[in-house]
Amino acid sequence: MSGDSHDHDHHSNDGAVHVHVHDVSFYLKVFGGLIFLTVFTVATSYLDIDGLVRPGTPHGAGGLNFLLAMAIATCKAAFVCTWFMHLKDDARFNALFFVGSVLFAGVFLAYTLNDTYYRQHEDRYQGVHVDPSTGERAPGGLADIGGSCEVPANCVSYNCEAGRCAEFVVHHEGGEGHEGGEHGEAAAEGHEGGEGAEAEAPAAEGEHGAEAAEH
Amino acid sequence: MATATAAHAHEPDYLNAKTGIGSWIYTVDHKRLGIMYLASILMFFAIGGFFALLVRIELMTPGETIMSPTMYNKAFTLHGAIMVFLFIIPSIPGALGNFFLPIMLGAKDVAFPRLNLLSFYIYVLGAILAVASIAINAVDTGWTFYTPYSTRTDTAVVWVTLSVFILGFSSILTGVNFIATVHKLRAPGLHWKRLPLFVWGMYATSVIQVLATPVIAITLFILIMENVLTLGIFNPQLGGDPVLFQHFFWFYSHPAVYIMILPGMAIVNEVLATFSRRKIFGYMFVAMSSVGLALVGFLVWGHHMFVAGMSEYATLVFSALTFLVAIPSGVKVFNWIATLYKGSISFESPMLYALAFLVLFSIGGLTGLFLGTLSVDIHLHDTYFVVAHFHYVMVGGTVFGFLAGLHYWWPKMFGRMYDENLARVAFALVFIGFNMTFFTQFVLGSQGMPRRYYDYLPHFAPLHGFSSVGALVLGAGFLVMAFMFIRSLASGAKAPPNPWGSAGYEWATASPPIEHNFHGQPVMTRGPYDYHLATDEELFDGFPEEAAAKE
Amino acid sequence: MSADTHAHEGHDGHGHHGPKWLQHHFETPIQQFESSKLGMWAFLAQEILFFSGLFVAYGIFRIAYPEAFAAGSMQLNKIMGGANTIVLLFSSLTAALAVRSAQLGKKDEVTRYLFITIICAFGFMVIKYFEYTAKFEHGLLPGIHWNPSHLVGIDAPLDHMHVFFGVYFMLTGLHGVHVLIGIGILFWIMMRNHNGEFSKEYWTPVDLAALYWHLVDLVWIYLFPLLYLI
Amino acid sequence: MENQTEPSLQLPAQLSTFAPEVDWLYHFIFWVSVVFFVGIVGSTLYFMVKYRRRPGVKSEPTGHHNTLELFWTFSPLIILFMMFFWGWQGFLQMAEAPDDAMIVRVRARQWAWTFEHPNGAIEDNEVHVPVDRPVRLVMSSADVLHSFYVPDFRVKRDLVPGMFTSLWFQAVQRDPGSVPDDAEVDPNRVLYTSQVYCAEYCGAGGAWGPNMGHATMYALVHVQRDQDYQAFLRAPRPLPCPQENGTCAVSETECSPEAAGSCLFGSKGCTACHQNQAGGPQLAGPTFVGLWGTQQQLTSGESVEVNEDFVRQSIMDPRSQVAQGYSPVMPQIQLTEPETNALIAYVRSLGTATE
Repeated sequence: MSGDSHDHDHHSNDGAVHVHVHDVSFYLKVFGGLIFLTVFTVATSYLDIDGLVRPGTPHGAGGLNFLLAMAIATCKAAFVCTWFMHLKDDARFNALFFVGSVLFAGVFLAYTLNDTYYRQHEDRYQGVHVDPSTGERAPGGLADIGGSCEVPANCVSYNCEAGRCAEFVVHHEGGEGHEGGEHGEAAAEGHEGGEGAEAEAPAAEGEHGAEAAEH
Repeated sequence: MATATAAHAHEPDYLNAKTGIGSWIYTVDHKRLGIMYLASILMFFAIGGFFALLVRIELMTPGETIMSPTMYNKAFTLHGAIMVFLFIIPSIPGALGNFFLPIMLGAKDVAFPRLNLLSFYIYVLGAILAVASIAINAVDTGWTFYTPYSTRTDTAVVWVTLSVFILGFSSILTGVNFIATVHKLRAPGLHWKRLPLFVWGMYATSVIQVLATPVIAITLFILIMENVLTLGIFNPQLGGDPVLFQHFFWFYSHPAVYIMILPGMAIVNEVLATFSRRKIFGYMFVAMSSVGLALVGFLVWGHHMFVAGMSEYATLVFSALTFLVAIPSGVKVFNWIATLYKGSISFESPMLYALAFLVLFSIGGLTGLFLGTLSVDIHLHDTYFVVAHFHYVMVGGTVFGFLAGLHYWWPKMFGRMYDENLARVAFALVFIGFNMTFFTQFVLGSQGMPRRYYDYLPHFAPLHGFSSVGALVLGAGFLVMAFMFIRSLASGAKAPPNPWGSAGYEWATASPPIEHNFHGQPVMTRGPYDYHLATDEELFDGFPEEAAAKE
Repeated sequence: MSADTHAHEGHDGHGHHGPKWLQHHFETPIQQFESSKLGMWAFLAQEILFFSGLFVAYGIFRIAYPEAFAAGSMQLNKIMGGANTIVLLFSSLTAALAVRSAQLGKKDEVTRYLFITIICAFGFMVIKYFEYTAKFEHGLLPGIHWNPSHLVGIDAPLDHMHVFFGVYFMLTGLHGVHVLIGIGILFWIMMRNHNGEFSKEYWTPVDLAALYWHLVDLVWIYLFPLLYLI
Repeated sequence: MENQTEPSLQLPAQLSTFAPEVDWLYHFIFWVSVVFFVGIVGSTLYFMVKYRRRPGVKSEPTGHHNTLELFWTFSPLIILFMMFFWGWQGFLQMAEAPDDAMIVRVRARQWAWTFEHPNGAIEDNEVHVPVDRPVRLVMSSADVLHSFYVPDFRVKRDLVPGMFTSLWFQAVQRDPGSVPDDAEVDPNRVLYTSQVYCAEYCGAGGAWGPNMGHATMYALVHVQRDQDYQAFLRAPRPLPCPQENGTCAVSETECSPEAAGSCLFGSKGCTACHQNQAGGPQLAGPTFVGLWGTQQQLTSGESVEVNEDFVRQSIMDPRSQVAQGYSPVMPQIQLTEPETNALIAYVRSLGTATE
């Protein structure tokens, strides 16, 4: 450590700033590479890699398209950092600090996932949205969307308990008039009081139960 | 040194170099900014302390004592939020760091003086918002703003979180500034192994400020948007995850604990070295333990959430890493004790605070072991045990460290001595009052008294009463201290450049320092704790009677 | 230390001998340059962590609700997103070229490149505007405003799809704010350059502004695939 | 309550199977801390006296001692690892409920607890559990975070809206309070009663009132012999009645529905949002004083008369009819038919009393 009282990389002793200047063509090449990678990543996104490997996975819901896209993005980011931002020629510490910040962001994501992803792994009652034995949906959650179970204007049959539209009009024309009627109906369906509602819940929540079990 | 200073007696100090209000408002002088920070944080310390007293008085007797439950919730929230965001976090870096970091580096100023000024005004803006929010219904969420309570309450959550969001940028900019300063503005001869430990501590703090604070900014921004636009990220009613908020919050707020404590430790290094006339034992270990704490501090936030419904895997990792924090903390304490060994120890008030720090921080640290241990934490979590633990670290640690620094550097900052006897009376009151208040709370917590309770069951009454009396003693101690300092400003004896006989670099300049700190560029030829290399004139500048005795 | 503290006293302690852009507390231009760069990189590091919160939110909810996120992503316009990516990459190129010209002391070239960068930034915001208005019209909004009237590729909205749009609007909105701030900074630097404040010896502010702009680009490089492509 | 437990100087009574282990580890850490603390403070004091400043005596230059440094850097790791490991083991035990654990469903809201037993029996702010049997609580919150905390059992777990959380415990006999196994079955016999706290801050009411919010979100765990508990589940549950000392309790003498309703009004947590005192401050929900028989404007634009049907509907399905000017925030509350009737009677008595 001796002798590094200033950790500047002294390029010369005159105290003035000296840098290596790249050619314009160099920057154009980097840009060309970035454009190529952009086109390439858009092209691969039309490819249903998830579906090919594990048939039935909705396009984009698996992990492989995601990994490929992230790998390409990381390449592009590396191009920008190294050459456009001159990290290659810059002081080492700057690169270290910047990369360090990305690592900390990674720690942030990894540790948080370590919680949210594994919540119900040890105990099936822990952290689930649907009670695995009764099928009851956890109160205080999505079921209460909007507070008063407001029916979206274009929904024909709204399930208040699930906070979800059971039957949906994609191109509706002025369904506001129905709102009052639908509302009452849905409410009556959703809240027949205590045990009744619970007994009914498993059927309505079957899909969710399955979804929860999958995790 | 005395002669050198005399030769330049014609040069005005930083307080007199320029005059007029404008010279303060637009100043880019790190020392003046330090003073402005000091005045602000002391004001907020007083306000935060006022709310603390309200809380303790309410809890003095069971049932309603002086206020309603809603008022009480607002009082403890404001106490926490003001103390954390407006006092502790900016206290040492903003006030003492700004003032002394460049001087200790032999620099004329911080790397970005205008950014420093901007950072101060961002702080002021955030502070004004926070205070204004008290007028518009205040806030009753606790300083942690946990969702979904913070998305449901009708208090001014948006205002207060916006204020904390803004304050965060002040903290970030200070951190950026200090990092660049420490790297690039060190005087010739001041290599990393000679860096004063205060600078090491501030450096580690700055790294956390830069890397952790933006996360609280984005967290609170999402929270504000959750309130204003509704997003469904934290709000469970919209499919969000309230526990996710806790991860976000503690990703900042745990490292923030080190933003608070590291500067306190940093000051204790300086004070212990000066008053035992000895270089800190294991200098490099102490310096590295600061950096180590800063980095490990990022990996343990989940220990605030052991009962929050986290996955078992996450609890495992977080608990294991939490114990690692004990290592660098222990290294510091052991090295401090070893520093006293074969020293020449005197007991002026800064040293009393530093020694009290040693004792109180040890209690704070050791009780942390209980809380890091999973099964024991289940019982102690969210009880008064936690309250006592973090007050031992934050008050017994940071505030005592801050007070040590304030007493230590007061003559340098203002060029005036204070009444040492009065300072010791204040110290005694603060030390006794603090322990009465908070040691009691360890007992309350282990018996199962939960936090943030307006009322309590009858069998907790004696301990709560005792704790409240302690808080009054603590408050009285601070009043005596305030009186002592104000009197020093008004009529204190003129301070010599080096009243404590320290070998630290900052004592080589005049008291108060001249506008550009030193005459020309200083060159460091010895470390800041090399008492055996320092000349007698340097060291006994402030103790003429001792110098005479030696002759 | 004592004697040496004042070793350099012989120099005039205050009056500076350096050029006028050298601030009084720096000894040499390289010290000032490297301090500025380090400061800027530290600032960029905090930007990374500032955005990290939203990326983490994205990651958590994407893994929790993969179908909803895939369906949400399907509602976005890949062509517009791709066009914006290219616009932003191009602006990054011109920003880098502006720095190069600054290093060579070519004042007019710097102004020209910065101007193109700013035009591209505006172009980005215009495309973003059209995207946003389309989303507003279709009711693809976060939280309680969620009221989809037009969906691509699916018959009915899924649970938690509005969470995707919550994250989408936060990420792109915050990025957009950064673009707007970037426009301001680039414009300011362009005017300073126009006034002849920079030279072959002193071009640090151009470099710093470009660094900031590249970061805006970097964030978008990740936003584009995360939101539009998968 | 004469059977209520009280804490000792350090730590409360040990009344679950977890408690002895947790306490053992607590005391282990405690004594380790005491040793370290005495060492730290002792050596500090010793050095302070021995090396106090004396004229003519200089400090000695600081040396290096890397072995010493490495020793005190790494040797504490052993003790720390032991603490971590035992803590982790204890935690795992608490995390994994036995498969045969009896499930009690816990519902929390601001600021009341409701417990549902396996047979559907409901209790408010108190719960009877059998001794020596594992009990698993499956918990949920309707509004904000709460935390179920029984110091005597050393258990605590947050309740998070939108998801379920779970904890389990097995209560054990308490020495003086034990009852012979062959004693006559009595559904009302309680071995001891432990305090339940809400440990996660959950706010306070909009005003002064009987309900202080978070700080009074108490509940009681009544531990019974298994046979007594089974009998308790089967026993008919009379409504609580006001007692002479101002509290409410289930007693031999029956009372009017209005009186029972006034008790339920408190125990079900209605006081959090509904004012039942004339001249009291406005809370989050409509004030009941003088409400009965009036016309009420709803958010849907309709106007209805406040009568038995309307009140019943509002209790059973709170969000179906929301009065103008109020938010649809009232949670659904588990009630039996007699309880509902008693509450309606109470609301009616409030409404007509001051008119």
